Amino acid sequence: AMSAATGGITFPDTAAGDPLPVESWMKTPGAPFVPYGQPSEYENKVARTFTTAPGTTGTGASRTPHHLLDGMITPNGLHFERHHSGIPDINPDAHRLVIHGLVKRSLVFTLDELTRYPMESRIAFIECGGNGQLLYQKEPAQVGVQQMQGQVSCAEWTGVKLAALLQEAGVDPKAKWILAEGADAAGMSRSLPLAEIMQDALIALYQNGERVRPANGYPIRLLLPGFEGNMNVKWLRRIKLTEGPTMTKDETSKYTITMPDGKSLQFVFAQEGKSVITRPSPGLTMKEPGFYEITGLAWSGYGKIAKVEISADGGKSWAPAALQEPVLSKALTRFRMAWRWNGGPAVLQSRATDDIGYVQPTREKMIADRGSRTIYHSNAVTTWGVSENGEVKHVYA
Amino acid sequence: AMSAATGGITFPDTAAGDPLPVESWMKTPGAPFVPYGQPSEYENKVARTFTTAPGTTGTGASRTPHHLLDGMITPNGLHFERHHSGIPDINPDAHRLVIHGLVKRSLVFTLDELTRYPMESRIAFIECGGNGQLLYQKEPAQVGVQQMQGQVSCAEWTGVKLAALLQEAGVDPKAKWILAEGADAAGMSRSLPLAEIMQDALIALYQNGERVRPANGYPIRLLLPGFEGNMNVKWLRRIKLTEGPTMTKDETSKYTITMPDGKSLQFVFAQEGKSVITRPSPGLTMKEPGFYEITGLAWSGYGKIAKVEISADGGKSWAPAALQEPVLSKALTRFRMAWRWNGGPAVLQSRATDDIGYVQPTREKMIADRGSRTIYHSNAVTTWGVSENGEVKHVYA
Amino acid sequence: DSPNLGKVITPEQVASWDISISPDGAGLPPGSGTPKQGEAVYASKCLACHGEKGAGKPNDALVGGIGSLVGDKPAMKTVGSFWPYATTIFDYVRRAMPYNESKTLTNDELYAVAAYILQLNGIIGENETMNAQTLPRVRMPNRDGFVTFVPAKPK
Amino acid sequence: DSPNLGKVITPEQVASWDISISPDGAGLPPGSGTPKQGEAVYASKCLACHGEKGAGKPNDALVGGIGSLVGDKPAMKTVGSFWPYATTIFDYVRRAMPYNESKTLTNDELYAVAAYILQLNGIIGENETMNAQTLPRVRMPNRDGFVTFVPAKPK
Ligand code: HEC
Ligand code: HEC
Ligand SMILES: [Ca+2]
Ligand SMILES: [Ca+2]
Ligand SMILES: [Ca+2]
Ligand SMILES: [Ca+2]
Ligand SMILES: [Ca+2]
Ligand SMILES: [Ca+2]
Ligand SMILES: [Co+2]
Ligand SMILES: [Co+2]
Repeated sequence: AMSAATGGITFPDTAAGDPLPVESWMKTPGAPFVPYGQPSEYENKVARTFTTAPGTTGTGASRTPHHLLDGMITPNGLHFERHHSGIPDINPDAHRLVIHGLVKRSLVFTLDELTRYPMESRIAFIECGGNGQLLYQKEPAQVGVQQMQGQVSCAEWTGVKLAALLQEAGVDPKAKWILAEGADAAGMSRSLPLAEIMQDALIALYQNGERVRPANGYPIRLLLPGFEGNMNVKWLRRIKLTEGPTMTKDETSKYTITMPDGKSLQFVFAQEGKSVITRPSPGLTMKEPGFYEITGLAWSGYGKIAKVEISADGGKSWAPAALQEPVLSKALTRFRMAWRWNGGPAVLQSRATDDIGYVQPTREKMIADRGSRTIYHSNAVTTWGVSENGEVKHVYA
Repeated sequence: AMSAATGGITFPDTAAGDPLPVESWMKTPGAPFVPYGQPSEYENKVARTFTTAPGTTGTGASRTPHHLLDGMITPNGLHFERHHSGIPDINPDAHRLVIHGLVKRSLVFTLDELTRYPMESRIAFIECGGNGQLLYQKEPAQVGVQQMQGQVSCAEWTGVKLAALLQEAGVDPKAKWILAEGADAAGMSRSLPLAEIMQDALIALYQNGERVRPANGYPIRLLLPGFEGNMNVKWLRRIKLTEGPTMTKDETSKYTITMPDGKSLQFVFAQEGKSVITRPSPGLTMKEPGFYEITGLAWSGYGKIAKVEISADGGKSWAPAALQEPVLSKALTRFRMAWRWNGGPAVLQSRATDDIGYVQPTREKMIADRGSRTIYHSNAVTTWGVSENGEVKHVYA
Repeated sequence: DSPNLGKVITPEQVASWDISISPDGAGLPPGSGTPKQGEAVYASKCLACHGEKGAGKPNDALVGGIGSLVGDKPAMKTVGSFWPYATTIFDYVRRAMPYNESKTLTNDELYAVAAYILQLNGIIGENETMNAQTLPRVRMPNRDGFVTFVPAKPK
Repeated sequence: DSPNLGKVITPEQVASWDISISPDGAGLPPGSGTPKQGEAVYASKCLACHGEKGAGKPNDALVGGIGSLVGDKPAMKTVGSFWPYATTIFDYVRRAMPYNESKTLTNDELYAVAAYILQLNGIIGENETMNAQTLPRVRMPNRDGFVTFVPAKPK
């Protein structure tokens, strides 16, 4: 039943006349304890979706179902993934971390040794450099927030400062870059600028309290808060200090932004300021006019989110959303705004501004600046069109 | 091999001379994507332990393995539980929340309706009123942090402000208490003081991003940040506004503090300031002298943690630990301190002070004040004794 | 401007869930029972878990411990020795017992088994009848045993 | 006062893991291979996934697209059209290919298959040999196609 709105005052409807049922679970003891819990079976549609390269095991990406979540933390079972050769089943006792190259002494660490180091915790987002790539398409893809923007997640990561280990190895002043390499079958590797990661880089051992999940780098991964997901090398086995970048496949063939003139922007480290409305969004049909909360996520690899504005008219007018505390640097920030849907068409957008003053671009601006010859680092405004029947679709405003 | 400490400078040992092995997982593609991820099989000892009443399904408690975790967030699969008749398997479409009693109009809400309300997220601990009860025993129980202090966990909860729903129902000024009741077979019920919960109480729908786990109240639970775990009624089906407390079993027969004079302190709402060292702790044997991080968790139902001090000599001298940011009101706060174990006996303690100035008591003080005729609200200092061979045991200092 | 998405519900619709009882007896339904009637209910539905005459084993004892709240020996807290209100027995047994099929006892069975537990504890006599009027008037031995906790004040 | 829990490790011990190659060729092992030798390696270990002569299907094309980085049609980015350094071929194929049994090719096989891919793309001739000296000297068509990104500055 629809609520009757009369001059601003809404009178509640009356529930159907039956007595409230005393359901079986109110009378019969429930399930016993288990060592490690799981979500309700009724929530089994709250799941990652994934795309895999033909004929391979787990070369591809999986996406977080943000339209079904709330808060800033992504539960570990739903953290997005990007694997290049499946999820290795690493025996932690056999795993080693090597630091070598331009250092005074090359060092090797066992996991037990790393576990004794001073730890630091950091709530941080990780976003794939390819997240949002569908916005580069000419026509709006008919998909929802999970497919559009699901390759970003946020967790509390705990680990050892990379700087502490490098200091023990003794960094040669000639070293300006490091190569980080994974123990997966793809040997995922990226070059990272030493000066820019010294402050923040963590060798992460824990993810939301427990050991890092296999899909996210068990037993250790690199965490570079705010930097392109691919740089946060999982299953980290080796750090080599070098003078220049190694020019690995993923920093040349991939993760560069090819501009209209054919040149490609390389070493795009920070994921620039961005936001997306997660509710309402495609798949979440609004059954009746009335109150809805507009909520979503904002983040910036440059720092803290300073402001998120929301438009319900495709960008003509904007109003600031409330930011859910705590607002943390390089973490997902939940924004919220009360909205009363009048039953007419609406065009919903969010626009983030971070604390260095960077403003999330419109899609027009992003494409005017960069063209559509790339798939990477799409941080433009995503637009949801609401139709009169309450359906929500991805549109270009 | 042990590190040789010479005049403050530690020289690293040399690793065994074999080349690093190229393990099978470095050459063979790993596991494919799954919709919902799990921890590594190698971590299957990172699990809750539980105690159940004889002949029942899930009447008892399970405990978080804090000695194996780090950070402030407890992953959902390891959140402690206290059930009185197992974990109900509630069909969310059939679930209802009723608000009635001393209100202008009694209201019933479906889950779909609640999901449309403005949400608020809050990182908050929940601690069982019985956590730490072994400290009331005459002799130190030979158990570790999980058994001693495992009935506290911390998550990001997201939900609807109870105050918003109560306002819609229209609270009769005579109403001073509410009865909150669960939809489990035990019909768990507690009386809550209306004035004291209005500000903070949430009807929580999400736990660390995803829907609240069945073990923690699916589809909805009450969240009263800082208040006794038992008051945070799970599987919430009914809120009745009343003039006085209902004097339910759990607030009379249980969760009261019986003093030496035989009187029992009732309505002990806040979990008072507390801390515990999680590493080193029993079960985590130290294999050699050298560097260890002392880390643990502090929390207070009165507000933020202001200070945690650590003693390695059984309380004779204290030094402040570092508090991991963000330090949030009524959330677990991780503390850390560098420690170099010299290989001799040590007696480790932590002592929390919160931002109202409440100082965690020693065990002596707690028992001098309250005796040992209760099992509830034990927030005294927990002591770990380190022996010369690196074993860690629960002791009384 | 609140969402107002709830539906109004009548007391009749809530009645099936409105099972809580105030210490003043508000909420107690019609019906009655005696210790003797309660003994029969107890034998068939409770004894297996709470033992002969409420002595306990495998689950909680429901009898005993009066006087044990002070002194040197451990306190024995039972319905008899510790519970301040007899209404809580009705409330709790109705919502939670028998453990494997809670919320199935009739009102008469509930009054009767409450009467039996009270009588086993020597709190009421063998011939007393428990109903909506008499149950809240039962004075429990530990009625005055509770003091409201005073939380710490900011320093 | 750092923990210093790591162990010193020698270059010989790390050698089995030290598989990365700099664009200047540092890290390239001894050995060599020609396009013709590479064709044989490719046929037995690569063709099933990357197609006849690197044309692609089911997986990435390794040939083609030179000149496609500007203009109206979609850019076709391959080893030939896009990769700035030939050393990356050796580095990447050694660490990640063949997909189902990576890190198993010999150095000669690696030089040979790199030579074959380069020759298919018309970047080297049929009779050139790839080794630690020649591979880094190969000039890739898109060598000058990359510009370092400049991040936003605080406003
Ligand atoms: C199958 C086992 C079982 C049966 C049958 C059973 N009970 Fe219980 N009873 C329990 C358990 C287990 C508890 C503790 C529940 C908890 O901890 O929440 C309990 C608790 C109680 C308590 C609270 C004791 C206290 O001091 O907190 C009372 C009163 C009680 N039962 C009465 C009854 C009555 C009356 C019946 C029969 C009508 C009954 N029980 C049938 C298992 C049972
Ligand atoms: C079983 C399938 C399979 C086999 C066999 C295989 N590849 Fe691949 N190859 C792939 C897949 C899948 C990718 C994409 C990997 C990714 O996305 O991380 C790839 C990527 C590549 C790339 C990078 C292409 C680009 O532009 O990014 C090169 C170069 C390559 N393979 C060369 C080879 C060579 C040389 C061999 C044989 C020695 C080989 N491959 C055998 C499946 C295969
Ligand atoms: Ca309505
Ligand atoms: Ca192990
Ligand atoms: Ca990647
Ligand atoms: Ca050492
Ligand atoms: Ca449903
Ligand atoms: Ca409880
Ligand atoms: Co990526
Ligand atoms: Co409890």
